[in-house]
Amino acid sequence: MSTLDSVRESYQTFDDQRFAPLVKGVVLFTLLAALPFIIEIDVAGMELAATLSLKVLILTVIYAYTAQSWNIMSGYTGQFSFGHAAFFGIGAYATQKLLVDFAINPWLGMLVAGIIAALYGLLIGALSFRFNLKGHYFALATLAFAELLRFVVTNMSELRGANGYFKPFPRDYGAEYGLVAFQFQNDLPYYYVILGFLLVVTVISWAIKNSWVGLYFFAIREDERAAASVGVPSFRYKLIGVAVSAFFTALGGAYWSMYFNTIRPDTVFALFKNVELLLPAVVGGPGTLIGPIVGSFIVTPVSEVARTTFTNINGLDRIIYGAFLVAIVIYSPRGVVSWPSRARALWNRVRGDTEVSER
Amino acid sequence: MTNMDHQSPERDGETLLTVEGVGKRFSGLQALQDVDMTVNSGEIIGLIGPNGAGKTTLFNCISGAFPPTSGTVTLEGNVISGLPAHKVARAGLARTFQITRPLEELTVVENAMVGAHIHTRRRQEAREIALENLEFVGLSDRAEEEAGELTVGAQKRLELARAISTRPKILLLDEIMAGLTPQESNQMLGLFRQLRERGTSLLIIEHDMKAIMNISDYVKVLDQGQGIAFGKPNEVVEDDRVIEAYIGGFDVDA
Amino acid sequence: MRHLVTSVAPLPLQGGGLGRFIDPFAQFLTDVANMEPVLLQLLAFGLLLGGVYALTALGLTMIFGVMDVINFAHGVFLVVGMYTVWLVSTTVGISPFVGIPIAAVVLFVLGIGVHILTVEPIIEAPQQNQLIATLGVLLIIQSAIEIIFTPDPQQVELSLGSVQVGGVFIPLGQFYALLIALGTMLGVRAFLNRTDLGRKIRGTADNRDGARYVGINVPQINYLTFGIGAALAGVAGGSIALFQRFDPFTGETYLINAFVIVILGGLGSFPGAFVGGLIVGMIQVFGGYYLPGTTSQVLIFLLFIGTLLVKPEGLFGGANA
Amino acid sequence: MLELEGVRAGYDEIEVLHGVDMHVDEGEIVALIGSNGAGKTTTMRTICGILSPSHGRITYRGEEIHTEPSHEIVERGIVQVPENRDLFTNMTVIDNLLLGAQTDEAIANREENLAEMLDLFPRLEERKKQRAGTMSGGEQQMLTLARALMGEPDLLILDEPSIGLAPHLVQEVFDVVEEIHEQGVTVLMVEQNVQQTLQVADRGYVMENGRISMTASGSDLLEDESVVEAYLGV
Repeated sequence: MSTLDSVRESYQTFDDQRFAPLVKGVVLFTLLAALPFIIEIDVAGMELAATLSLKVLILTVIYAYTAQSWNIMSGYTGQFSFGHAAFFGIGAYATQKLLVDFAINPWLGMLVAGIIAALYGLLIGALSFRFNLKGHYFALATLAFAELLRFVVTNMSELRGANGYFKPFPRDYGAEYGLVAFQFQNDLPYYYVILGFLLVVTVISWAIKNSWVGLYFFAIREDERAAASVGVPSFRYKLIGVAVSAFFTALGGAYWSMYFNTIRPDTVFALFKNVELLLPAVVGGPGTLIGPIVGSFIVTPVSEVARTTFTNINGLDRIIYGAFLVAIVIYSPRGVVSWPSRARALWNRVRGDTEVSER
Repeated sequence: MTNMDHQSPERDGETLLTVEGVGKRFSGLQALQDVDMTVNSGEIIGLIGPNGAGKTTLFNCISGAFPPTSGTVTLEGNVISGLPAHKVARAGLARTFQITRPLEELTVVENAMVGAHIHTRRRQEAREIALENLEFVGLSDRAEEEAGELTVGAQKRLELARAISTRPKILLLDEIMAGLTPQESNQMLGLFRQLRERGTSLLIIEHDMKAIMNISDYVKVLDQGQGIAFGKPNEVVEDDRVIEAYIGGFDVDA
Repeated sequence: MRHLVTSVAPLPLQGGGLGRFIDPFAQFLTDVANMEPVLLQLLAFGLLLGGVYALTALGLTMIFGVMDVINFAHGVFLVVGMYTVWLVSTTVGISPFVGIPIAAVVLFVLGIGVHILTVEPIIEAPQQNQLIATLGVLLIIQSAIEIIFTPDPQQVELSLGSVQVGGVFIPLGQFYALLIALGTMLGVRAFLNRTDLGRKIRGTADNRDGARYVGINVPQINYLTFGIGAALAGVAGGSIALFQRFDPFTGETYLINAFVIVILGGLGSFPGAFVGGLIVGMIQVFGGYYLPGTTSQVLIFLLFIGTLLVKPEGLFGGANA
Repeated sequence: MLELEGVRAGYDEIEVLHGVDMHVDEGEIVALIGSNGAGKTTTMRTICGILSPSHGRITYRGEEIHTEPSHEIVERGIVQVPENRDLFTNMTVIDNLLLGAQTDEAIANREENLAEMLDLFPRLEERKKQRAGTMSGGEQQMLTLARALMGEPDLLILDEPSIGLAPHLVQEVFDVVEEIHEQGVTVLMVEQNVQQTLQVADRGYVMENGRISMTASGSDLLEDESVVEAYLGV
């Protein structure tokens, strides 16, 4: 037995323990919490922070968070939503509307926004599932519901039309910079807030996966008819999936509106926002807990670093990003999280182990 | 003609499932026409007929995959025709599928747990029910494998385990023995008998005639969407209409 | 009145409660009752725009019908068509009308290339993978155009002027674009109905297994269809360039509207694409006139959602060509 | 002419055929019978390249064909009437027939063959402009058969050509099959209608659980107790 095998075996023993997910979660989030400091460590005269700024880290965690939220609906129940920008935009707009026009604290506003998004999600779900939309048709319907909002908002003076909202100063709603105001004077606290969001949605995802709800979700994804034949009310559970997913996606939008200075229909409801929100989950591995997080750490920095590196040629970053998208769906249709097992299969095949199946 | 009375006095047990005048039309095609039958508690009924006779369509009408266009189905006196499949399952009727439908990326035990959650929301409890039923069908040693990786024979047993995890009063089995080796078929027959002893009624579509004739208390024969015979197995195989439906030929055709 | 047919600058809708939703429709009905001449003018604009819209959806519906792939790169294919026509007319000095067939050829080759590199390898994969792959293609081509030709809007130098017919004002650029669109649609229809290749494409769209049983080389039909679909986008883009300014990002709106038309008319249906194009064109023109800002687009999406829910097979569902 | 050796095939990871050996000689009518789920349709689909075998080989006139895509197999002269028909339901009868001709030879004789088919199946002549999907089951079955014949097959594979048909139409299908055979076409057919099939077949194979369990001449099989047994279990 090689060392590699014994390492794997002891990992397997650990993995079988009941506390294993907890330990893994703690390790992962501790690492994430330490990241802003890790990137500043000077290694042989080069520090990671030169390319990987705190801002990039924040964006990465934002998209990890939205992808984790998207995953609850699309990864778990298998209903591929291509319109999560609707929920994201609702989150951003409702929070800002309440904040700017009514001076309602963003933490409270965010919850209201989440509920509005969940209701919108229920509407989309109730209509689409009742009429049994599937595959492309469902994806296009969700996209239409998102695009619809973009044009509605653009044309509503109550929501300041195409101009959008400019984030007010804390004093405008009777607060001071800090956690209560949801505004900070530097980026580090922002990072920990979104990391906290990610922690919450990850814990909830984990709880869903480990309850009958998650099992019903997966059963629906695998085969709705088979699930129904043993008593799974798929319509109801698909609606639960949409509502929860929409709620958390909206909180992501709320965060976005508090981190950046402005929101406009063309940014938070953008056609491409729909893709950005879900992409980490598809790249990382839809339906898995770690996939959206790993996926975001692959996708977002590539896009952001390309953007900051090729500033002289406007557009080159998107060519790289586009090529990256094509490559990843062609070579890794099941997501990055399948790589370790694929690597193991390859390794075993190299060693001439015939037991391993092709998949 | 052995198209005898469904309510013949010699049948034991209470009537559990009643199919009355059930018909199903798919755009222009009359797949089922005016089918009557009953299943009593504790009975094993075989449903046979040549390809395209409408057996699976009848299963689908009973289990709520789609509503019949005419007629009613009642379970313990409650009308279940027209109810969605999950409500039929919750009323106490479970089924398996002709082409197995494992929840491929779930493990074997999780597949059975989906059925068990009909009774409990507690994961541990569902797991215990599931493991018990996997043990019953002989799959407990493969509980943690992905269902998609099982052989056909094992998938069929898994479907059985998943269905009985809902603790049904009646179980509809659609060609569950097709593709099994003779030993596997024999084991399956043993499971059917045990299920009956537990009080579960079985309605079985099967092409392995030897097996079906052997296990069934009564046999219902469908041909071209209509019931053409009902009776004890040995009576049914003597029936001219049944022989004709299977072997063909025009000379005896009506 | 030219602004009616180009996109209207987004102005926020003025407040005013429910009246703002009702008033425009009341105004419209009043105009209809009074038989205002403006209606005829709007109808003409709607027809001009709708015909071209139908053409933008044609290639998309073919690819969707034959391969069951949503091609997000379709919008940027239109843009490539626009730039091709612009390039040959401004730098080489060839007439834009000659530029349009050139655009078709360029797009045919590009389409086949894109298909072989990105779609064919994952044609059996989950649908979202094809969607993301074609989005990647969209980004690559769009950005390449941006780098080469700058993001500034371009315009084909062509002053065709306009004519008045019975009080109705018709810009000739758009009129020729409509003629090209109609001609192309009739041509494609004839191609699909009367040639062997066309019949094979229809057969493959109708029943893939059936196509394999009779011995049609399905992968070959796939890439040819993708090429032809892209070529049609080239013609559509080239025709739009005759009367409208464009930039590398113009394709987005056309893409979304093309989806609407495809679903509205029914997957793979030619008369459907035409009627769908007219409906979208009319809503945009009439909505642009009566409704403030880009509210007409809201109507289009509502119609889209309604169709998806109630009749996802579209107005001409199932009917092939 | 056609030979299957140890062919194993199935769907995804599920194997349906566990090693099928059979052959068809030039000029024969060969029947494949067996109960539902025995693997008859899978065998037919594998021969035509719709499925590819995981093990074993299929040769046609001495050349391996099991690695070829379906259109190349049709090119060689093997045409199938599939079980679920797979007609082009939104297209006209004429279009369906014309699409049946894909090889150069078949295209060259297309007009002639078309006239012949409309002559052979007068019902198709009546409905030639109608969409295939709007026709009755029997008419669709005729169309599927005619479409296959438009491909000028040397070996015609029929998968349940009489399924769901009224008795007089079943007779018509069998008449056509015999007529085609007399014109020199080799036929391999799967049928539920055992009696009728074995009466016209030179040889028959009985299939059980993904394997060939016996083979004999049609008339011998018809008298064999085990055939009755295979179907009725008595």
